[in-house]
Amino acid sequence: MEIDFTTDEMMTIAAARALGNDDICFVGIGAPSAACNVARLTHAPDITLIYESGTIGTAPDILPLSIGDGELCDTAVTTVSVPEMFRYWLQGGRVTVGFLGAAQLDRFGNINTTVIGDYNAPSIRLPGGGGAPEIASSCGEIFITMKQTLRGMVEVVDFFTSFGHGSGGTDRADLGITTKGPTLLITDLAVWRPDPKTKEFIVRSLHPGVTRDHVQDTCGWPVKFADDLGVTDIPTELELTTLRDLKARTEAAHAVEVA
Amino acid sequence: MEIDFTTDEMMTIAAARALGNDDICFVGIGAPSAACNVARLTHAPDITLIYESGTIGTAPDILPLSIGDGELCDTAVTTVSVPEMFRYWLQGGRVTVGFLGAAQLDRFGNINTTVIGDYNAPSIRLPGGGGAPEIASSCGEIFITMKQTLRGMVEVVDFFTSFGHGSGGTDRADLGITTKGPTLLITDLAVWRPDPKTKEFIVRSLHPGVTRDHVQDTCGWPVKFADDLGVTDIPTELELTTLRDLKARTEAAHAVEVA
Amino acid sequence: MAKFQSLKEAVSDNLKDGDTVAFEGFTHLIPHAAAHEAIRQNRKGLTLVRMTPDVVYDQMIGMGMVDKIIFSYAGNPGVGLLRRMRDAVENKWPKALEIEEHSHAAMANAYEAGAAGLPCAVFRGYKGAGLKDVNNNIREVTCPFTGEKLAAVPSVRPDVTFIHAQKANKRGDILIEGIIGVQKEAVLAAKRAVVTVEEVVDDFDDVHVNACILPRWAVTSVCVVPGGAHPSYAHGYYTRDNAAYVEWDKIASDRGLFQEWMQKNVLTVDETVFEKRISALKGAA
Amino acid sequence: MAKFQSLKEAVSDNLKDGDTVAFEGFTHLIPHAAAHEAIRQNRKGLTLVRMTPDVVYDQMIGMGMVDKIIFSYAGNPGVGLLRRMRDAVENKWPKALEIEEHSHAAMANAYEAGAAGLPCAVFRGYKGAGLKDVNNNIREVTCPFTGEKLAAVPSVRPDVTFIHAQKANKRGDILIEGIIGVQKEAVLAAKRAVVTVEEVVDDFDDVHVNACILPRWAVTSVCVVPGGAHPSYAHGYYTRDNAAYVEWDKIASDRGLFQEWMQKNVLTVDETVFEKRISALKGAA
Repeated sequence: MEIDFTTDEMMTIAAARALGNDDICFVGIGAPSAACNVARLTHAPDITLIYESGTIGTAPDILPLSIGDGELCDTAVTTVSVPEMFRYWLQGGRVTVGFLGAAQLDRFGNINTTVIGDYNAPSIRLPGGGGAPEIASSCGEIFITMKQTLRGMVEVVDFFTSFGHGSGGTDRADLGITTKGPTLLITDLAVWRPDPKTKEFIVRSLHPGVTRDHVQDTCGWPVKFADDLGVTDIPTELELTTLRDLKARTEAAHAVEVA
Repeated sequence: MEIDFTTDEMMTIAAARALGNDDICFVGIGAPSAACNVARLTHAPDITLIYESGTIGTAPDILPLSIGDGELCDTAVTTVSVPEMFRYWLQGGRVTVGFLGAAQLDRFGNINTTVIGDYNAPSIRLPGGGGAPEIASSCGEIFITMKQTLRGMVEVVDFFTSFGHGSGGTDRADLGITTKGPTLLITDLAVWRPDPKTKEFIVRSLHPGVTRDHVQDTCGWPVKFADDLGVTDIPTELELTTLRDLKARTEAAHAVEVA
Repeated sequence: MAKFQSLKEAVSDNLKDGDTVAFEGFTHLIPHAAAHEAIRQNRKGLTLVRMTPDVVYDQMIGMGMVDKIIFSYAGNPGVGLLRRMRDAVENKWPKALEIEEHSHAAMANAYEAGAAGLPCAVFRGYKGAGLKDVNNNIREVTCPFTGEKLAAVPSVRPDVTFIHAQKANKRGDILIEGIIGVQKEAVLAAKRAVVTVEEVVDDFDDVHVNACILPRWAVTSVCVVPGGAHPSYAHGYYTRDNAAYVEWDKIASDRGLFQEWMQKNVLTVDETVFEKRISALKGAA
Repeated sequence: MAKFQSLKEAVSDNLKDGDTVAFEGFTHLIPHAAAHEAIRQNRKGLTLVRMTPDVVYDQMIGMGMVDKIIFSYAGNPGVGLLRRMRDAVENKWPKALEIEEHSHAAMANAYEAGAAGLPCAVFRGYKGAGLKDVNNNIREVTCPFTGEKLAAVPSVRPDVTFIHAQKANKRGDILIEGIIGVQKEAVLAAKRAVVTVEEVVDDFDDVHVNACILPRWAVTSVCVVPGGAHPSYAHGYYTRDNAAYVEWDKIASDRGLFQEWMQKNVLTVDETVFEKRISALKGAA
């Protein structure tokens, strides 16, 4: 049986699969939030989701529109102050996985969400880092999700909002950072993991129907593919239904709110 | 009409009178606690009492036996963690009056509750400072209550548990401490205040029936008396009734508990 | 000691031209009504502080009230960028905007240090991050025990902080519940603090002993402004007006449209409009 | 991830000879039952940490289990001195006791820094105080913005922390209410954490959203020990046994009397005695 799905859905579901039942996951909004909640609603019911607004162990029935939506608090194990969140829970080293998105990303997992152009005279002023600088250094490892574009996946990021592997190799450890940093990149086209030595992101599997050219044409650096390049497993019916139901519940709820 | 009262009662009531309705008062156990609650139950109903266990704005019906009794929490405006208590409320500079007792006290309001004898080979190991070192430096001003004895009121304290006025004069400001430090000493025999310039405690009033010799015989330094030495007002019937009722309620409650 | 007064009086008494001011709220309980009153009173030369400046800071920047902003994430949550702030940074319209940019961790620590009466906050942060190269207020201290280099930022000490809370009791104590953000710290860090509340209740006797309560003597002014967080929300009272955030993106995209909207929805009304704005959002909170 | 187990197993699994260990509680919720199990298991060479060592630390010191104590106030609350600790410090009986002494502010900050994963705590303290002359772990850092000298102490990072709490839910999350002290920090600062609780409930659905809850993955072991705080108290369950604290002063005043009491009331019983000890103290809490 053929199942139809979008590249967006594939990205979210592939990200969900990377999360386990014992993970303590620091969640951003958008794709990371959907992925984390799909994981919770499928293979990882006991996963702990933390949003930087202070909600710990939250289990929203619909996807929040912001990291501080009321339902996150209603369904949380507890809600703490933001200073406590950043001191005890993030800096305290209790988060296993941090999920980040990026406006710009380079091959070493360095992320820019601050400015396009020069910091002091930017062509586009982006929102800034928020929690990202310390999420990137304090979480056990970092998963990144983003849609591939030439503007987004660049040779050199315009600004180091959060540090990945720097120029690769042992750059990260050399700075005294003890956490793993970016270990996974999931785009709408492929699953990438860093080379163990160089730390450059390598494509490990292409999403179904995606070609190497597809990936290269939407990426600003020369892409390396794994020798044993695979194909990402297509979404299962359970995964797809779970994601679509979640999105449908979310849309319905927000429609009611503004009705 | 003659009213009978003990020197202990006089001490507590004189201390209570020094507190005002707008004071935010950091309370220790024993005499300070009784004094603060008598103030609250007489002329200062809106006084805020803070105990270092984290209870803010507490209004116990009976006197606590420890600084962490349940009734302090039951009657508090809110109860916060101990780190928050010391960081936001004490160090944050929000406490107007800190009440301290002393095992040893010198004429400049320096207090020892750590050891008698040498720190590394003490003849008596006392409980230690607890909150006192930072209460002494962070509260707007410090009131001290203690019973006079030659062992307690000494030429030189064996250990500077908390800093009063050092060797007097501008010692305190010279250390970069911006608060007033000890501004009042109430003993079972007299009310003392520091000389504005030398910062040595001077007797301002003797409790009713107390003589200068009484005070000197129970004090280890040569006592100075104010030129306009007065007599402490005797307890009013309201003050005395309030204190005695409070103590009676306290005894009754504790008798029931262990019955 | 908390004084109950009208929002107009509270803003007039507590916010001065040139002040450093925080209107804090972390998605939840954002003090929109207070900020709109500040706009009506036309304060100038402000330094705005907030972890997550959003729509209401976009409005103040667009109105030319702001010289400088200290922040860690400037976005329209769930929608996108702040177009008035972008216009100020990229095109100096209506005037240039100085920015002092931090991470969330730094800002949260800076408020915490402010509440704690300290001159600076010390934490582990900014490792490998570019902000420390463009912000001279990100420095280092060395742990005197391990030699580890830790990050330091100045504490945040606003002249005045505005927050919105659910309840005051009759004495003026303030109750904040749900996503409490950095509001307690923002109040305690400030010289003066103005709190708008949904309602006044007799007492807090039925409230949890460890709930987030600010005693009346930690607050300068209390103003009753039902709906005062709209289009943000007040847990237990009304939900977030997501449509308004989406709509803002369109309004803010055009200078003229922005000015018209401000004229109609802020300058020529008063804080009583907020109660009407939330009428359709009640109950689901 | 929290494992429900017997107190005997939890102590055996988590407390080793030579460990740095905190049995925390600030007058309220002192984990007496857990400490008594540690005494029965005869752990040696411990470094004890606590802001307010009281009766139960007096007992461990008197039993010769303790090499060093890190503390800020060592007294029998409301009664007086700790006579076994005095005997160790003044007379080295049953053995010498090394002390690292701080102020409450320093200890509270040190736990906070431990929970925050920092190597040291920075605060304004010890000004003019004598402890900094006798404790090499009190040092200074300089604020890189104002030049102010601030106090620094090493963070507290116990190998294991024991606390007593009111409730666990079936998943193993922990609820602490009332005077919460430094218990959250002591647990988060430690490598391992054992929590004794009064009872296990289905869920915390009726608990305030901002209550002090430790998620199950922040705790190693949960043991159900009703009365496990006695003679301390558990808010909502039973009151403080003030008479027991007064009685302790007499028991601890004599080495022989102390040893007899320990034999009879600790060494030859188990944790089930605690439920009986609180039977007369219930209800009034």
